[in-house]
Amino acid sequence: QSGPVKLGYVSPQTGPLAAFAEADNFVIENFMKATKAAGLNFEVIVKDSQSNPNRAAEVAKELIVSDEIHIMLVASTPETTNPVTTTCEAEEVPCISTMAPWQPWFIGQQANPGDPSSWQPFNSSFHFFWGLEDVIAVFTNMWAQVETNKQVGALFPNDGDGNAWGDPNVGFPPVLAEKGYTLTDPGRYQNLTDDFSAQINAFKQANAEIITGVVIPPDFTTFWNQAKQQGFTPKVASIGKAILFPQAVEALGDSGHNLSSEVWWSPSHPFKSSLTGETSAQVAEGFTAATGRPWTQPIGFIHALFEVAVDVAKRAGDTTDPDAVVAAIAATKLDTLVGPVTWDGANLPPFAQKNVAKTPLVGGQWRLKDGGSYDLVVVDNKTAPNIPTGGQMEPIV
Amino acid sequence: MSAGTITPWTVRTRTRAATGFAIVAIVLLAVAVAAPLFVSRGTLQDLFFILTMLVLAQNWNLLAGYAGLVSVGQQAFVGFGAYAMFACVSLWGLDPVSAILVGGIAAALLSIATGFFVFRLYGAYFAIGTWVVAEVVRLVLAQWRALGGGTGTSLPNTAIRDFPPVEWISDAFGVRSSQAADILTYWLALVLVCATTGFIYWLLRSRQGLGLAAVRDNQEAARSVGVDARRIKWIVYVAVAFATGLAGALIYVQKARISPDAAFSVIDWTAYVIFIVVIGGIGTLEGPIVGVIVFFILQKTLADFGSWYLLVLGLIGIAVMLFAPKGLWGLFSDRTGIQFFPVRRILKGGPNFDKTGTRGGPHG
Amino acid sequence: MQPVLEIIGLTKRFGALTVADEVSFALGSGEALGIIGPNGAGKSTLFNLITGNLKVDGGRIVFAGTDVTHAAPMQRCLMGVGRTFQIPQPFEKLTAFENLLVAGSFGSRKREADVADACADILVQTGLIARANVPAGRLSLLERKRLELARALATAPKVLLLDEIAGGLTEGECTQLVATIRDIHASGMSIIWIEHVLHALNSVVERLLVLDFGKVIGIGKPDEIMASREVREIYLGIEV
Amino acid sequence: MIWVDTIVQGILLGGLYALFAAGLSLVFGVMRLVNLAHGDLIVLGAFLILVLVTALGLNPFLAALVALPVMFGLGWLLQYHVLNRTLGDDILPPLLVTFGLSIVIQNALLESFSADSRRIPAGALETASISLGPIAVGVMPLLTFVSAVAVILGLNLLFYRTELGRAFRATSDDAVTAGLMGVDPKRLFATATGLAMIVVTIAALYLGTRSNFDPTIGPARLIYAFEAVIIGGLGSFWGTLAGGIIIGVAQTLGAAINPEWQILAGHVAFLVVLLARPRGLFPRATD
Amino acid sequence: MPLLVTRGLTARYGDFQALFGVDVVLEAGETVAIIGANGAGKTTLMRSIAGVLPNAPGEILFDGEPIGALASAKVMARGIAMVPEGRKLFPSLSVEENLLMGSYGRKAAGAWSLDTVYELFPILKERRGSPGTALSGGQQQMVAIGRALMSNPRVLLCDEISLGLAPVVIRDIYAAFPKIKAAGASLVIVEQDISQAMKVADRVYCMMEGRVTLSGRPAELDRQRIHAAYFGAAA
Ligand SMILES: Nc1ncnc2c1ncn2[C@@H]1O[C@H](COP(=O)(O)OP(=O)(O)OP(=O)(O)O)[C@@H](O)[C@H]1O
Ligand SMILES: Nc1ncnc2c1ncn2[C@@H]1O[C@H](COP(=O)(O)OP(=O)(O)OP(=O)(O)O)[C@@H](O)[C@H]1O
Ligand SMILES: [Mg+2]
Ligand SMILES: [Mg+2]
Repeated sequence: QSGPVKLGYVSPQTGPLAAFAEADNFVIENFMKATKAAGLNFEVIVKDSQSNPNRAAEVAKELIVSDEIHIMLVASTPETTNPVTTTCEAEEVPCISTMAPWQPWFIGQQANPGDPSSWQPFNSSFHFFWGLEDVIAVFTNMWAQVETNKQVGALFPNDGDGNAWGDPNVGFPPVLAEKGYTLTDPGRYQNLTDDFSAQINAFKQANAEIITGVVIPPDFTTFWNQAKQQGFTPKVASIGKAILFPQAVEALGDSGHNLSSEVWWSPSHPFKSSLTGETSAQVAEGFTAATGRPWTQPIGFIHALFEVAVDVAKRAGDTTDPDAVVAAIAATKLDTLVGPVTWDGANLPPFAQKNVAKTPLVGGQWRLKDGGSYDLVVVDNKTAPNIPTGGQMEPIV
Repeated sequence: MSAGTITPWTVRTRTRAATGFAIVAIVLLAVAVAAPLFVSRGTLQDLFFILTMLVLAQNWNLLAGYAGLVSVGQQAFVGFGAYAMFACVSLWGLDPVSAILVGGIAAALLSIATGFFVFRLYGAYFAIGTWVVAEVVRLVLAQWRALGGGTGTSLPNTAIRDFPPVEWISDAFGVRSSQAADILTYWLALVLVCATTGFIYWLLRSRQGLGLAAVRDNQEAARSVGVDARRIKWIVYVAVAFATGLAGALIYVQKARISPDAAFSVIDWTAYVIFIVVIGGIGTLEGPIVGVIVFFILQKTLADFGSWYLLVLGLIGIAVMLFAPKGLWGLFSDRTGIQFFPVRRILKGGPNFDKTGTRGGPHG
Repeated sequence: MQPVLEIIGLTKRFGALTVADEVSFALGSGEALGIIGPNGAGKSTLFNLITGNLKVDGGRIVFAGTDVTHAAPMQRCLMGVGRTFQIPQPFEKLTAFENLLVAGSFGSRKREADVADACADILVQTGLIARANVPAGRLSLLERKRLELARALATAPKVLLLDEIAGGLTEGECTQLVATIRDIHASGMSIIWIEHVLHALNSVVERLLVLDFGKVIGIGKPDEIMASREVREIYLGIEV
Repeated sequence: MIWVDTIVQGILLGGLYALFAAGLSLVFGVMRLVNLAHGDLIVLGAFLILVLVTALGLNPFLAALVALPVMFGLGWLLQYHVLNRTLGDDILPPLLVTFGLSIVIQNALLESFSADSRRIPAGALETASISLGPIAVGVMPLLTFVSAVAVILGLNLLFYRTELGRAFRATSDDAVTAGLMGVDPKRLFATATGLAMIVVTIAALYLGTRSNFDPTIGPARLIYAFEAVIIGGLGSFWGTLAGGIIIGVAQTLGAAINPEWQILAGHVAFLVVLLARPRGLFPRATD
Repeated sequence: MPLLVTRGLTARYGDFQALFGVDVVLEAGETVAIIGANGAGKTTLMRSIAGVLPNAPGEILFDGEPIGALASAKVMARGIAMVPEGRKLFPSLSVEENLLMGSYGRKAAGAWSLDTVYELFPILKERRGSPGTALSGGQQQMVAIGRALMSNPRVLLCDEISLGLAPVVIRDIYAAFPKIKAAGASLVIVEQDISQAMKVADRVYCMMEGRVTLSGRPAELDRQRIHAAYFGAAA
C-alpha cells in the first residue's frame, strides 16, 4: 500500500450535541503527533454532523465517495452514529463506532426494530461501548447501597436512547422487575418538554424513592426543579446523559449534589493508551493543560477509537481492501485507554455478538465541592472491580 | 366603438432568449442523462443533492411565489412521503420505485387532510399553521413503533441491492450495487426535476396560471370575475404536496436511514429551500435554479468551517433580502431583460403602445 | 319588461347599524338604473350583497329566474353579474391586458385565445389600449378606474354594476365616459350605476333609485326623483 | 386533586409561554413582522444576563434590570437599520431576514460561548415553593406567571391608552399616512422593537433561571409563542395570555393522560381553536 | 414673504419623471387651487410638499426655510397638514382615535380640537367609536379632513376632497372652508370641478403633464384659456 491510511471521522462538532465533540481537536492532534513519531502515515478527514442526522449521512457519503476514505470512525449519540453506520453498511466501507449504548446503535438500525426475529447483523460496521444491561447493573448496584422502598420512577424520552432504555424486552423494565424493583414509567415524552408535573404526580403517587432515566440536560433541570418545587424528593436519582458533563451539573447549582450517573471513563480508570502509553490520568491532565477545561468522559473514548483504528490498520496490511480491514476489525484484541476492546461476543445476545464489543462501566456520584464545582466520585465497581472506587453511595439528603 | 373593426391583435409570450434557452436546455438535459458515464460518483451525488433540492425549491416557489401561500411546513410532505416509502419497503416489501410513488400519493392525501385546516388561515397565520401541522405530523409519526418511533430506522440493505433495475445498471455499467443505486436515484431525480419544472411552466402558461396570479394579487376581486380561488389553491397545494412527497421519498431511498427529527427537519426541508428560492429570485422559474447552485457552492466551500458556515449563510440571506429583494436572478434579468421562462401575455398589433413594461417575463 | 334581477326584502346589518332595510326592486332586462343617496346610505353595501361579496341577513336575490341569495361570488359572475369596485382592486402584478384576460377567460369559461380579441377591443373602448402591457400596479387612479370598468365588461355580464366611476374626471373625460356607457347600454346590457356625479348619471339611466339609511325612499324617472322634496333636502341639500 | 394540580401547573406554564409570546405579539401586531429570531433573541438575553451575573456578581433580577436598556438599544438599532427595510405587504422578506438573523445569533453565540448548557443561578428561589391548600406551587413559576400578567397589562395600557400606542396602531395600518400625522415610522418601529426587547429580556430571565439553555435552544420555544399569539388574535395582548394558557393547560392535561401526548396536545389545542375561530379568539376588527 | 414657495420642483417615481420644474406660491391667508387633467401631477405636487416624496432641500421653502428634503413627519411638525387623496383612514383605529392621530406630531394651540371638529361634522360624533373604515366614503372624507385640522396647521393641503361625495356633503365641506381659513390656515386645494375651484380660490394654478401651464386670479381667467391650459395649445 502506498500513501497514507485515510480515516474519516464524523462527530457533532456544532449544534446541541457539540459537548460530546469538545475533545476532538485535542485527541486528533495528539493522534497525529503520536503516529508520526511512530513512523506511521495516517490522514484524518474530519467532518461535522452539526448534530443533524441528515447532515451526518451526507458527510458520511462525502467521505466515502469523494474522499475515498479507508476506515470510517464515528462517535457520539445515535443521532450521529446511526446514519453514518447505515451509510457505511450500504457502501460496504469498514466502520468503527462508539459512544452510544449498543442497543440503540444496533436495534435502532434494524428495518423493523419492533420485531427481534427480523434483526440482521452488519457486514462491515463495528461498535464498542457498553449496553443497557451494564447500566442497569451499575444503577441497581448503586441503589442497593442505599435503603429504599425499591419504587423506581422512570424518565424515558421518545428518542434513540429513551426508547432503548424503556424497551419492554431489552431495556430496564424486565431486569428491574426481576431484581424486585417496581418501575413507574408514565410514557415517552418529547425532548425539550417544559413541564414534568405529570411525571412528578405519577412518581408521588407511586411513592417512588428512586428516579432513573436518560434525559437531556435542559429537561433534567426542568424536572429536578419542578420536583423540588412540588415537594417531591427522591433518595436516589441515577440519570444517564444529562449529568455527563461537569458544566451541566454545575448548572444545577447546589441541587446537583449526590446525583448519580454511569461512568464510562474517568482519570482514575486504570488503563493506558496503546498508542502513547499515557495513563488515563495523564490524558485527562493533558486535556486540561491544553484547553483549560475540566476533563470529560468522551476524551477516553475518542482516544480509544483512534487507538483501535491504528491497531486495525497495522494488522490489515492493505487498508484499501475493505474485506481485509473488516477482518482485522473483527480480530481486534487491544487494551485501550477505556479498557480491552475485543469483538468476541462476550456478554452479548447472539444477534449482536458479531458487531458489538463491550467496555467496562461503573457508577459514580457528583459531589459538591467548596466553591460550587463538582467532583465525580466512583461509588460502585461491582461490574468492573479493577476500576477503583473513591467512596460510598450516599442518598440525596 | 370598435364593433365590426377587425383588428389584427396577436398575443405573444415567447422571447428570443427563451427560444435560445430551450435549445441549450435540451442539450444540457442530454448531457445530464449521460452524466453517469463520465462523472465521478461524488459528482453524481452532488448532482443528486442539487436536483432534489431544486425540486423542493420549485415546488415551494410555486406555492409561495405564484400562489401566495407562504408555507413553512413543507417538511411535513417530505417526511410523510419518506415515511410512507419506508413503510412500503421495510414493512410491506414493496420495491423502492413503487414505494416512492406511494410516498408521493401519501403526501398528496396528507395535503388533502391538512388543507381543510390551513386554508382557513391567511398570510402569517397560514405560515405558522403549516408549521404546526408539520409538527403534529412529526409527533404522530414519532409514535410509530414499527418504524422505530423517535429513534428512527434504516432501510434494509437488500431492498435496494436486489432491486432488478439496480442489478441491471450494476451489470451494464460494471459498478457495485451501491453505485448503481446512486445512478438510479440520480436519474429519478432528473426525471422529477424535468417533470416538476415542465408542469409548473405549463401551469403558468395555462389559463389556470393566470387565475393563480390573479388570486395571489387580489383574492376578492378574482372571485368577482369568476376565478374559483379555492379550487386553484387546492390544485396547487395538492400538486405541490405530491411532488414534495416524491422528492422526500426519493431523498430517503438514497439516505437509507430515517428518523422523525431528520425527516421532518424544518431547517433542512423548508428553511434551506426558502433560502434557495429567495436568494435566486422568488416568483420566477429561473430563481430556484440560480439559488440552488449558489446554495450548493456555499455549502461546498464553507461547510467545513462549522458554525461559521451557518453564520455566513445567514448573513448572505439577510444581505440578499435587503439589497436584492428580487433575488440574484431578478437583479440579472432587470438589467438584461433576459427571461428563460416568460409567461407574460403581451398584446401586439393595433395602435402605438406605451413602451414601458412591454417586456416578456414573469408576473411580478 | 322581464326583470333580469329581482331584489326582495333584502336586509343587512352591521351590528346595530342596518345598512340594507327591506330593500326591494327589480331591474328590467336591458334597463339602466341609477342609485343615488347620501354617503353611508348603503349603496356599495347593496352591490356587495348582489355580488355575494357580503352575506345577506334576510331577503332574497333572484337573478335571471334563479335564486342566488346564497351563491358564491364566482358563480354569480359566471351567471352574468359583473361589477366594479368603488376602490379599484386591480391585479397589480398583471398587465392591464392580462387583467382582462383573467376576467374574460374565467368569467365566461372560455379559452384565453378565444377571448383575447374581445379583451383587446374592450381596452380600446375604455381608452386603455395604450397601457395594455403595463402592470396594473403602475396605472394612475383614473386608469385603474377605467380598468375596473374594462375588467367587468370582459366577463361579458348580463348585468353590470358600476360603483362611482365618474368621480374625479374632468368634464371632457366625463363626457367620454358617458358615451362609453351609453354604447354598452345600447348593446343590450342591463346596468346599475351608483354615482354622485348626477349630470353624468342622469344622461344615461332610465330610472333612479334613492337610498337613505338602507331604505328605498324613492324610485322613478330621474326628473321626477330630482324634483322630489325629500331628495332635494337630504341629498342635494337644497332648502325647500 | 391531581387534576386541579395539573390545571394549575398548566396555567403557570401558560404564563411562561405568554411571556415568550408577548414580545412577538407586539412586533407582530405593530409591524406584521413575523420574527423568527425571537427565540434566539431570548437566548441572547439570557446569555447577557448570565454574563452580568458571573462577571459582576449581580443578583439575576438586578442583572436583568441592567440588561434592559442594553437590549432595548439593541432592538432599536436592529429594527432601525435592518428590519425596517424588510417591511411591506409581503410577509416573506421579514421571514427570511429574521430566519437569517436567527442562524447568525445562534452561531455567533456558539462561537463565543460554546455549546455548553448554561443556567442563570437564582439560588434558593429555584426550588422554593409555597403551598396553596394541598397543591405545592413553585415560587419561580408563580413569579413567571405574575410577570407575564404584568407585562400583558402594561402592554395593553400602552397600546390602547396612550398616544404612543395609538401611533403604533395607526402606523401598523398605514405607515405613509402616519407620516403625514407627524409619525416617523422608522423610529416608531424601532421603539416598538426596543420595547419588545424589554419583554424579551424579562422572558430571558425566566428562561435562564428555570432551566438550562444553550445557544441553539431558541427555536424550540418559538412555535409555542407563535401559537399563543395566533390563538389570541393579532394585536390582542390578553388574547396572547389566553393563548399561552390554553397551550400550557392542554400540554399538562395531555401529559397527565400520557406524556407521549404532551406536546401534541398543545398543538392540537392550537389547531382546534383555529378551526373554530380562524382569526383567533380576540381578533381585531380589521387586519 | 410668501408662506410656501416651490422653486423648480421636480419629482420622479423611479424612472418616470412626474414633475418638471413647478413653481407655486402660497401667501399667508390665501386659498390656492390646483387644477388639471388626470395624471397632470397634482397629487405628486401635494405629496412632494408634504414630504412623502423626497426633493432637493431648496425646491420647497416654507417661511423662507428649505423643507424639500425633510421627511413628512418633520414637515407636518412645522405646520403643513395634508388630506390625502383617497382618505387613507387607519382601519384599526376608531373615528375618534383617527382624529386624535392628527395631532400626534404637532400640538399647536388653535381653533381646532375634537369638540370643534365634531361641531363641524356632527355625524362623526355619533360614530366616534366605530372603526374608521366602517364608515361610508363621505363620512371617511370628513374624518380625513377633521384629522388634518387637528394639528391646527398653517397650511392645509386638500387633495380632491370632494371626490365621491354626495352633493350635500360637498356643499357642507366647502361651507366649512371659511371657518378653516378664519382659524388661521392657508389652503391649497386640488379640485377637479373647475367651477367649484374658481369659487373658493384666491388664485388658480393649472397643471398639465408635470408643468404649470397657467396661473392667475379666477377673475382674470376665462374658460377658453383654462381649456387650453388643460389640454395643450392645440385645443
Ligand atoms: N406611485 C407611482 N408610481 C409611478 N407613477 C406614478 C405613481 N403615482 C403617480 N404616478 C404617475 O405620475 C403622474 C402624475 O400623477 P398624479 O397622481 O400626481 O396626477 P394627478 O394630477 O393627481 O391625477 P388625478 O387627477 O388622477 O389624481 C401620472 O402619470 C401617474 O401615472
Ligand atoms: N364592514 C362594515 N362594518 C360595519 N359597518 C360598515 C361596514 N361597511 C360599511 N359599513 C357602514 O354601512 C353604511 C353603508 O356603507 P356603504 O359603503 O354601503 O355606503 P355608500 O352608500 O356606498 O356610501 P358612499 O356613497 O359614501 O360610498 C355606512 O354607514 C358604513 O359606515
Ligand atoms: Mg359606496
Ligand atoms: Mg391626484
